[in-house]
Amino acid sequence: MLDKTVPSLAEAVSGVCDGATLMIGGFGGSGIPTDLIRALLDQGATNLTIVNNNAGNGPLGLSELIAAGRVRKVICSYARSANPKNPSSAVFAEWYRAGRIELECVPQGTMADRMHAAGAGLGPFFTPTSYGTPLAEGKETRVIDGVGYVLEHPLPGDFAFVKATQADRWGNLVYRYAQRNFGPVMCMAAKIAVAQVQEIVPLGALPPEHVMTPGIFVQRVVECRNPQ
Amino acid sequence: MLDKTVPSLAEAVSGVCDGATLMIGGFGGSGIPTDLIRALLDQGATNLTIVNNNAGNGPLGLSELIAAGRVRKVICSYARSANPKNPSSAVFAEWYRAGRIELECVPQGTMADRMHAAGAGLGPFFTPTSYGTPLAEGKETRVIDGVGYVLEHPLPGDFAFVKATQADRWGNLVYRYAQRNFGPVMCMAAKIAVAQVQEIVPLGALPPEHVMTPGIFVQRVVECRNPQ
Amino acid sequence: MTAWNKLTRAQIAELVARDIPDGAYVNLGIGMPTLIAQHLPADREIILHSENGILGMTNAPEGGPHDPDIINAGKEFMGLVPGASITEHVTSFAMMRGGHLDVTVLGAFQVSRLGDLANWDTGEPNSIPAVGGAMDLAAGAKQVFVMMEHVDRKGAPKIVTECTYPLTGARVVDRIYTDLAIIDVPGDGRLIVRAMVEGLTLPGLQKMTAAPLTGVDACQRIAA
Amino acid sequence: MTAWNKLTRAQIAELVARDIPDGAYVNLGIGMPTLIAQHLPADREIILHSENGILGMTNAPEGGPHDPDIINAGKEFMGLVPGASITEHVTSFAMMRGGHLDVTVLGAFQVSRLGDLANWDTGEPNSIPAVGGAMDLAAGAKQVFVMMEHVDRKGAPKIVTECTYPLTGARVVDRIYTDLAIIDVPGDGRLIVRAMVEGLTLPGLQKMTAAPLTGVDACQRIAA
Repeated sequence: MLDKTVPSLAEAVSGVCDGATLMIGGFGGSGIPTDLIRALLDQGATNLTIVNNNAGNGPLGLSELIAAGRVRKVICSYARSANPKNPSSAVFAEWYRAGRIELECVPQGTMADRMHAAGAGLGPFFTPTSYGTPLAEGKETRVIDGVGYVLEHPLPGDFAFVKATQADRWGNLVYRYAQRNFGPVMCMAAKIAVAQVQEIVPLGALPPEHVMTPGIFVQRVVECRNPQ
Repeated sequence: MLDKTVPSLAEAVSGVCDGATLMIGGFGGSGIPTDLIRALLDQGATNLTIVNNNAGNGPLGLSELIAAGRVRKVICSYARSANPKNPSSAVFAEWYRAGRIELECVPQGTMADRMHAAGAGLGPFFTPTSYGTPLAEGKETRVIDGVGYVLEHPLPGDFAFVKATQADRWGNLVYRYAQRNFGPVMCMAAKIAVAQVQEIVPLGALPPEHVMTPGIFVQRVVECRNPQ
Repeated sequence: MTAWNKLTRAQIAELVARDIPDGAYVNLGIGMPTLIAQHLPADREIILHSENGILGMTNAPEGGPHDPDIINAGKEFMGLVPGASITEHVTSFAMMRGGHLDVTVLGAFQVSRLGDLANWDTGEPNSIPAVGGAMDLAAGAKQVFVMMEHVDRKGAPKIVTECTYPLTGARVVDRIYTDLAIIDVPGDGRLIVRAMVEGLTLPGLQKMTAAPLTGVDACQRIAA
Repeated sequence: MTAWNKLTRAQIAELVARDIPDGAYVNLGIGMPTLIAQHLPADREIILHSENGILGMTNAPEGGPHDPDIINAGKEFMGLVPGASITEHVTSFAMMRGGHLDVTVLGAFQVSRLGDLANWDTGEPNSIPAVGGAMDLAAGAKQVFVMMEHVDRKGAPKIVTECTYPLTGARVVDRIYTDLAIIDVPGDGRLIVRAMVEGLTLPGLQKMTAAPLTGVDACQRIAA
């Protein structure tokens, strides 16, 4: 019997090693697996490379991980706050300016496609995004039919933490609205994808055509009925 | 008002020029837009390059287009019959052996990702598929971390014909089960994607989370309640 | 005292909105361009895209209720229109990079006469690089409109011969909407003034622009 | 008269099925490997994938009804199990190429001692090249099993020092199941005989194999 459900958040985040690359889903406040991140605080892994669209939205979760000195490097598209009413990445900014954390700034679509390449077993790919800009510096480029392209490399992860609404014991996931964002591609790109979900439903309860992340891309599922 | 519905198959296939690259969805008997292909027979476009997984399943549709001398080249992964009980590609085989039609044999996943690259605005990409085989001959290759890769180029289309179950007037599509196959990626990759659907439903009737091809990738929709 | 008035942000937004055709797929950048959503003509179906996978957004109902899973790129609460669809990030950025969006409207620090866009990084020593989806939009939308003040807070021109800030994309801007003018950027080095606020002259506009402008007889006058 | 019998296709299928662990994601190639589906142990959950986007297939009910939109790669009617999911082609091939499938079982014309696989084209002048998803599976599955007759219809060995047919993939095969033996292909040039049909000797098997075999003490005997 194939059962990917685990009974606790602690078990869900077990095995994340020091130095691991951890992908964390979410965009804005939607789809952030805050409970998994906080469980990782307790778990103790350090020297982490974090892949996330931002560098800590709000005070909980990733910001705490950074404040605890557990993050060596952040790979993200937007390490500033986009919403002045809800300033984020404050902890990151402090650490970054103090030279205590590395940043790799990647255009958001390039980040998504680099993970897609990793998850799909592809090698590097050429993208027009960032050609002629400082983010292309030092990278291989090529002009094809008059269009400039930058060669970008696959971005694989050791772990991915994502948040979804429902899962079954095979790891099939369904997300609510824009909660989906990076979830599917991060599950593909990581060796061990862990999903915290609102509800674990019986096998067969999710209509096959409506599954958004097929279970083959998910290794662990934990129910978290009252997420933070 | 944005209304992509067209009242007739003839209108749905209008504008396909001689020499056009036409992507045709379908895998096995599922998802083949036979009515659109037959409308194209009447429309008259010739010298076509067809992108399809096969080279004519059964006697209707693509086989007729080939038999009518309207296809210059087929880009496909499998130009033979996989099912001895239902031999297909018979017409193609005859024309191919007579030297009257060109064939570009592409691994199925490479075909899908070449269309994805075209639809996503990406350039060429490296894939391990076909490395060290005759299908990699003449192509740029690269070895990265001990793995061999072949450089494959985007495959865009002038038109795509796909079959779905439901659409709204914005072109949002829902497919039944494995009817989905190449539909979403072909709609992305083609300048003008045309969907024949069982039923056109009112705007708002398709749940946003269950739309499988967002309307932005679809230019025309035609209802075909009794498909061939 | 000047003979002309600057346009308000709402007035610029209205000018941009007027130029977006019925049925267009549009991405509005974070900041000033977000205002455009409130000025779209009611008789047109214009479909708003957000990089986080929403196609078919609308403003959230005043006062709520707000759905935490329906937000835009600026992390503001939004609503869905009938006909909306949701995708994940790979597909959402395929829409942006693959030429499927008809228009994107972006803010800018600088635009060059060739259409180079700088809008993501001031290049200041203390700034934290943050690009988001701007480079993907610049690279891939069919038309890139810029919406910005004509000069910066210190009065320095933002339309320049060559950008001094780090680029978002080279030769990508098609049209600029400022609080003083609407300027086409054909990409051949010309900056064609299509409209100006009432009372402003071409030489007057040129003084506030660090690249040569081209006038046209049919230049439209905008009441501020 | 020989002292041994060849395994039937059903018997080979049973041997392969026995080696597929509980919870494995598996793609069964067109032709002989399809038989394996009928021999999977009932007490294991083994999830069958088909390249056209189905994950969680089962055989269709005998006599129907058949759903035209639930078919496998061989275009045969299938059913869905509880827990099944459907995707489009890009994601389906990401499963195959990205190392997400635990096992794929493919037919073969030839396998070399280094694990090169030839199964898509006989290279005959009249043959029409048709590769389907075989190269993607060969490149990407965690383990590639081959299921085939030990010799071809003319009695020529199919396990060879170097493939003469066009390759599907280089150094991809992990294990070979034939009607005579089970052979591991570690990729270092050895072909390790893990099992043989009763009555057959290693020298006997070697005569039907065009690459040197390595015996092991623990070689298992299979009753045909």
